[in-house]
Amino acid sequence: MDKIIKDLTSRFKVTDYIQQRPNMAYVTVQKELAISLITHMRDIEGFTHFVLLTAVDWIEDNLFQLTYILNSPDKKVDLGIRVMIDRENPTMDSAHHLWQQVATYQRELKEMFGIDFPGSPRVDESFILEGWDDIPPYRRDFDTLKYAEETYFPRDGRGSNDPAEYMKKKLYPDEEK
Amino acid sequence: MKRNKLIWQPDRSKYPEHDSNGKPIVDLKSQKFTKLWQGPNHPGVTGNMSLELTLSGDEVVEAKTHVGYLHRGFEKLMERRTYMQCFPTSIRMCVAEPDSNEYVLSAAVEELSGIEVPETAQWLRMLALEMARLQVLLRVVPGIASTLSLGLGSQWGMYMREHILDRFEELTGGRIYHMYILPGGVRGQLPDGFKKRMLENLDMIDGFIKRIEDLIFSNNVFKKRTVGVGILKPEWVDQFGVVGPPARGAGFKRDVRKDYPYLKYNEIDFDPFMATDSDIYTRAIVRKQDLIMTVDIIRQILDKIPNDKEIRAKTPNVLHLEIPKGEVYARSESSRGEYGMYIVSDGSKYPRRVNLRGPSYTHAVALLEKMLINANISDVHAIMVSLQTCPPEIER
Amino acid sequence: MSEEQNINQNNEPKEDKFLAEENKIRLVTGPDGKQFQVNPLDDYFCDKRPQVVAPKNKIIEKFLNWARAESLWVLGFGTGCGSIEIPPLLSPRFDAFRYGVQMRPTPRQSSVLIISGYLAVKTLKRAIRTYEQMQSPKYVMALGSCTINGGMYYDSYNTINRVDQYLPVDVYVAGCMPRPEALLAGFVKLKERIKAGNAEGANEYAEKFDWYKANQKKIIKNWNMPDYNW
Amino acid sequence: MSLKDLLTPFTAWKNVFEDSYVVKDPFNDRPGADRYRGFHKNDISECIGCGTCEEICENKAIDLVPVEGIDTKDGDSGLRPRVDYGRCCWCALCVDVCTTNSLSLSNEYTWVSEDPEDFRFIPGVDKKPWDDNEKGWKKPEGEYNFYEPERVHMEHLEPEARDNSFIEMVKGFSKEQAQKEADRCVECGICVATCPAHMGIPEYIKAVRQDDIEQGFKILYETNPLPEICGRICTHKCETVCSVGHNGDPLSIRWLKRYIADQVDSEDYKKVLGTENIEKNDRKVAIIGAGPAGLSAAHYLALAGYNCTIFEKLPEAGGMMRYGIPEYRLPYDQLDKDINYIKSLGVEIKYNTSVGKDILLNDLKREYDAVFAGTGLHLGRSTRIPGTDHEQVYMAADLLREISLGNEIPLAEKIVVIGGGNVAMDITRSIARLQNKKYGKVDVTATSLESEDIMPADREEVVEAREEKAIVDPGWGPEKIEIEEGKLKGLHVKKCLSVFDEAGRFSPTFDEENHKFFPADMIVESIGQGADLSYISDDIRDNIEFNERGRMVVNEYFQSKAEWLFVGGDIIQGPDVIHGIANGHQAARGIDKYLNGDLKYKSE
Repeated sequence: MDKIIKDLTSRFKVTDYIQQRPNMAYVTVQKELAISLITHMRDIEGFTHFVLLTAVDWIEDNLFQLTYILNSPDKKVDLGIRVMIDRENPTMDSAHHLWQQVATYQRELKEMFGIDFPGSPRVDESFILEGWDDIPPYRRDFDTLKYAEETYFPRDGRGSNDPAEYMKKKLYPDEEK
Repeated sequence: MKRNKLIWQPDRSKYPEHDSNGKPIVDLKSQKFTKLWQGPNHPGVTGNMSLELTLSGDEVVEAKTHVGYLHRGFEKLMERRTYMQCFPTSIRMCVAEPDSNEYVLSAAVEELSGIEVPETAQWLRMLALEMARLQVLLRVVPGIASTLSLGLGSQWGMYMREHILDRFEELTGGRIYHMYILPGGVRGQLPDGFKKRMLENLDMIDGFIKRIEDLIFSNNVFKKRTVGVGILKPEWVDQFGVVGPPARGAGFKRDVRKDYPYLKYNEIDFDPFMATDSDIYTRAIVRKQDLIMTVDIIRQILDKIPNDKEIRAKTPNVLHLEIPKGEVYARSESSRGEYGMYIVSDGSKYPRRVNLRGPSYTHAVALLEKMLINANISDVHAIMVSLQTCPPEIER
Repeated sequence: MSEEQNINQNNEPKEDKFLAEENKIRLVTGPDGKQFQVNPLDDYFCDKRPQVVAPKNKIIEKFLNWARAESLWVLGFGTGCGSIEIPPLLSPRFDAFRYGVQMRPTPRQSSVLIISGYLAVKTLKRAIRTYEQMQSPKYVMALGSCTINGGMYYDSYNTINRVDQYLPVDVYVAGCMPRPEALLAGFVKLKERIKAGNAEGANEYAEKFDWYKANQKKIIKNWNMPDYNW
Repeated sequence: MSLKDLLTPFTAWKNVFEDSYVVKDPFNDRPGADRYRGFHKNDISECIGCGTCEEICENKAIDLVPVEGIDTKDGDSGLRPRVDYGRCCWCALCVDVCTTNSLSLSNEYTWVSEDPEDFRFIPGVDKKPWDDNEKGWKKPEGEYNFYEPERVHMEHLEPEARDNSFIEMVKGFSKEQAQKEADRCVECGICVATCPAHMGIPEYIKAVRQDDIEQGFKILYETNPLPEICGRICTHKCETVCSVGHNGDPLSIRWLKRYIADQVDSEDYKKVLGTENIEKNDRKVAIIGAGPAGLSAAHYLALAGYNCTIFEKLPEAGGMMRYGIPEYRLPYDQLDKDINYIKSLGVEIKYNTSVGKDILLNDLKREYDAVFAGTGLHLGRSTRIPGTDHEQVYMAADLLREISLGNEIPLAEKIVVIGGGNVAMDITRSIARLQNKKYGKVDVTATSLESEDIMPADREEVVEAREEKAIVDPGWGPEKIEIEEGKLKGLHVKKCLSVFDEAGRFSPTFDEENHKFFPADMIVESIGQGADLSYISDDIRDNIEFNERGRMVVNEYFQSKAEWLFVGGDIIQGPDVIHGIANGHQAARGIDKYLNGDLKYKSE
C-alpha cells in the first residue's frame, strides 16, 4: 500500500494520506487529476472493483467532498479517493465510461446534492424523488424536520416539558437568574 | 451440471432494427413496440419498485428501473440523530435482512472510536448475522421457483423461516427488526435452551433442503425455464460492481467473509461455493449451497460460542457519545453480497454523512437494465429475484 | 413535429413539465391513414366524481355486510416495511385464508388496501390511484406507527405523517412491524366494523372528496392525472 | 432431460400425510418470547420523570407530561413519560437507558383501533391490559450500561499520611478523571431544583465534558460566588437526588465543581468572568459578617454596582468556613482565592469590627441604604446534662475557632465528643490529628443520639474518621457526666431507640436498661449552634417579627419587617454553606429591588 501511495504522491500530487487500517487508505486529489487517477488505479494497479461514490457537504468550507472508494479484489486493499469541489457551482467529470454502474451514483448525486456530471447517461432524469422543487435534500442547509412539519400535518396534541424547567416553574417560579 | 443447449432464440432479423451503435431503434408510434410498466403495484415485482419495459413481441428491447417508492431519506435522517439513535434507524434500510445494517453501522462506529468488542459479543453478532442470512435464503431459494409459479417450495420455506424468526425473537426480542447489534456489543445473552432448539431447527432445515432439491432443483420445468436464461457475463462483474451470489455464480469467488474476515469468521471453517455458468439456475444453486453452508456455519458457531458475561464494551455515555473526526468504510457479507457503510464523522455526536453501499443499488438498476435486454417477458421476474433486488436498500 | 408543438401550446391541460410523454396530447394515425388528436387525460380516464352509496334496505344491507366481512380480498401492494409480514400471513402457519383473507393482484378485484407502513410521496400517488380504482365497498387498513403519526420517519422530507389526511382509514394496527397475529387481529376488527355497518370509508371519501383532494394535491406536486380515476 | 427430473417433484406428495402446521388460535397460542419488545409499562412510583427516555428516543415518541396525583418534589419532577405509538419503533433504548429501571416493555403486541388518536398513553397511569404482564424486555441487569454506574474514584491521602497533618486530604480530579465523571451525567436537571442556589449543574458538567472550563466557570459564578469552597465542603444535596444514583453512584457533582474552580488561576478570574469593568453607582450597602451569605450578597451587589462594606468581627473573612471547618477539608489558600476575588470587585471588609460593640446597627442604618445581616451561628449549644458546667467540657465551635486562629487548645489524652453532625466529625478528626501530634496516639470517641443510619454527618466523614482511628459509636443518649473529686471521669450514656416521633418532631426515646460508660478526661459538646443576635438593639427588635422558635421571619427576598434590614444565612436556614450562598444571592436581588423601590415586606 505504501508503495502505491508513494507512486501516487509523485504522479498525481495526492495529499492528506490517511491509513485507516492496514488494507484501507484515503487520499485527497485535485479535481482535474481525479479521473486520470481513478483510471490509473483501475487499469494499472488492479483496483477493478468500484465500491461506491458519494458526496459529503462541508458547508462551512463551501465545499463538496466526493469520495470514490475503489477496491482491488486481488490485493484485497481499498483506496478512498477524496475530491474537493466548489459548492457554488458543483460539477465533476463523469466516470461512467470506466464503470457503467457509476452513472447510477452520479444520477443520485445530481438529484440529492445537485452535483452535475456532464455527459453521464440519464443524469438529468429524476431518480428517487418525483416532482421535487426544493433545494436538493441531502445538502446540509436543507432542514428536513422543518420541511416535514410544514408539509405533512403532524398530529396535534403532543408537547413535552423539560424536567428542570418544569421543576423551576413548580417549585421556585419567582427566582430569576 | 448438464447444460441445456436447446434455448429458443427469437428471429432477430426483423425487429428491432439497430442503429450504427448497435442500439435498438425504438419508435413507439410505429405500433411495433409496447411500453409496459411493471410495478410498483404488481405481484411480480419484488418489493415496491417498477420496471419500464419496452417490448417487441414478448421480448424486452429496453428496460428502465424506477425506484424511489420507498425513499425515506435515511442518510439525511441519520445526520440528525446521535450515533446511538442511528442504530434503530439504520436497520430499516433493508427490511428483509436488517442485521447487516446494524452490524456495519456498529462496526464503522467502533472502528472510528476505537471500541474493542468483547469476544462473546463478536460470536453473538456472527450468530445473528448468519441467522439473518439463513432466514433470507429460506425465503429466496424457493422464491426463485415461486416466480415461475412453483409456489409449494416457497410455502415450505416460509414455514421454516418462521422457526428462525422464533429463535430471533427469543434471542433479540424482535421478529423482523431485531435491534440486537448495537455500537459496543450486543443486547442479550443466549437464552436458556436456545442451542438445543436452534439445532433442532437446523435439522429440520436439512430435511427441507433435501426436499427442495427434489422439488425444485431436479424439477424439469424449473430447469427448462432457468438454465441458460438470464446470463450474467463475466466481464460485467467488474463493470457493474457485481458482488455476492451473482458474482460467485459467474466464476468470481468473492465473499467478504473470506476476503476481509471480520468478527470471528477466520475461526470458522467454510468455503463459499462458486460456479461459472452464470444463469438463473446457477445463481439458485449458489444460493442453495449458501444455505447449506450457513446451516453448517451456525452449527460451528453454536459449538464454539463462549459463555462470558461481558457482551458489551464499556463506552462513554451513549447520550453524548462523540466520535473522533475521520471517515471509515465498514463492510460485511449480506445474503446479497458486499454490504458496506461509509461514515464521515466531524467530531460531534452526530454523523456528518452516512452512505450505504448495498448490492441491490447496482444489481437492480444498472445491471438489471442491462440483463433484461433481449430477455423474454416471462423471465423478467425470475431474473429480478435471482439478483435478489431489495428496493428499500436501493433508495434508502 | 411543428403541428404537435402547436397543439401543446394551444390547450395545455395541466402543467406540462410533469406530464409523462404518453399522457401528452398528440396526433395519432389511424388504421385508415387519417390523423386525429388524442388527449390521453380526457380520452383514457373518466374523471367523474365518486358517489355516496346509501344503504337501501336494512336487512339486505346486513346480509351484504356479513358477506363482505367474510371475504376480504386484499390487494397485494406492499407500500412499506409491513409487506414483509404479509407472506408469512399466507403461509401454513398463520393461514389467513381461514379468516376469508386472500391476496389479489389487481385493485379491481380487491376490497382491502393495506397501507403497510410509511408512504413515500411517490408511493402515495400510486396508493391514491389504486384506492380509487378499487370497487366499493372498499376498506383501508393501516399498519404500524408510520401511518398513525409519522413513526420513525416523522422528520423525513419524503414520507407523509398521517394517512388519514389522504385516505379514509378503517383500522389501525400498532407495532413496528406488527406481528402477523396483530394483523389477523386487525382483520377481525375490520370484520366487526363491516358487520356493524361502520366501515363506510368509501362513502366518507366521496363525501369529503374535496378535502381529501386538497390535501393530496398539496403534497403531490406533479399531479399529472385526472382528479378521480377509476 | 432425464426421467428422474420428471418424477422427483412428485415426491412432494408424501407430505400429504403430515400434521397441519397451522397455529389453531393465533391470538392466544403464541405469546411473545420472554424478551419480546411489546408495549410499554412503567412503574409509576419508581419513575422520577428525569426525561432520559425522552432524550434518547430517536423518534420523539416520548413526551413528559404532568400527571394528576404526582407532586413535584425534590428528586421527582412530577412528570411522567407519555408514549406515542404513532412514533414508537419498539427499539427499547428508553428501557435500557432508564435511570430508575422503572420503564420496561411487556410481551403483549396486539393493539388494534379505528381511532388514530388512541395510540397515545402514559404507561402506568392509563390502565392497559398488559400492565401486569411480567414477561417482556427489561433493562439487562448487569450486562451492559449506557452510562457508567460507578463513579470515578477520588484519590484521598492515605490515612497514615493524614494522621497528624492538616494538609488537604482530597486530591481532586485530573482532567481525564473529571471528563470521565462528567460523562456519566444524563443532563436531566433534576438536581437543579434541589440545590438551594439552583446552580446550572447539568450545564457546568457539560462544560467539563467538553473541556470548556471558562464556560463552566461562568456558569458557576452565575449562582455561586464561592466555587472553590463549595467544591470542597458543600453538603451536596444535589447528589442525593441525582437520577444516575438510583442505579449506581450519583455523580460527584461537588468534585466536578471543585475541578472547574481549581483549573482557573486567581489572576484570570476577572478576565474569564468579564468583570473587569463594573459600573459603580453611589449607593451603599452594609453587610454584617463575612460568611458565605455575606460574601455572596456582597458579590452580587458589587456586580450590580453597589458599594458594599462587610463588617467582620474576627480578624479574617470566611466566617464558619474558616473558623468552623478544619483546614484538611478546606485549605485556607483556597478560601482566600474566592474571597480575594470578591474583594477585588471593590468590596471592602472591615476586620475586627463587631457590630453592636464597635459600631451600632443604628449607625449602619443611618449611613447605608440597606443592611444585610449574615451573622451565622457561633454560640455552641449545650446538652445541659448534669456536669456540663465542668471546666473540661468544651464547645466544638469554640475549639474549632481556636484551632483556625492558630491557638493551642486544651487537649486531653482521652476525649469524648457528643454529637453526630459534620461539626462533630470535624472536631473529632481535628482532635485525632492533634492527639497524634502531641501524644503519638489517638483516643477520641464520638457518640451521637442518632444511630448510624440516620446520623446527620456525611457518610464519608464517618468512614474517614474511623480510618483516622477515631472511634464513632452512635446511638447513645448522654445521661450525665461523671465527675469525681472535681476531676472529669467520663460520660454515662443510655441506648437511644428513636430520635423523632411519628410526626417528625424531635422527641427521643431511650432504652433505660441499656447503659454504657465512656471514660474521658475531656468532653466536647457538638450538638448544634445558636445565633447571637445581641447586636440587634431593642428598638429595632420591636420592628422585626420572630417566630415561635426565636428565628426571624423574612419574606422570600430575606427582607425583615424592618424593610432596610435583610437577614440570611445560617440564622435563617440553619447551618449549611450552600443555603447561605443562595440566601445571599436572593437577598442581593431583594436589596436591588428594594433600593429601586420595587419591594415591600409583604407584597399584598
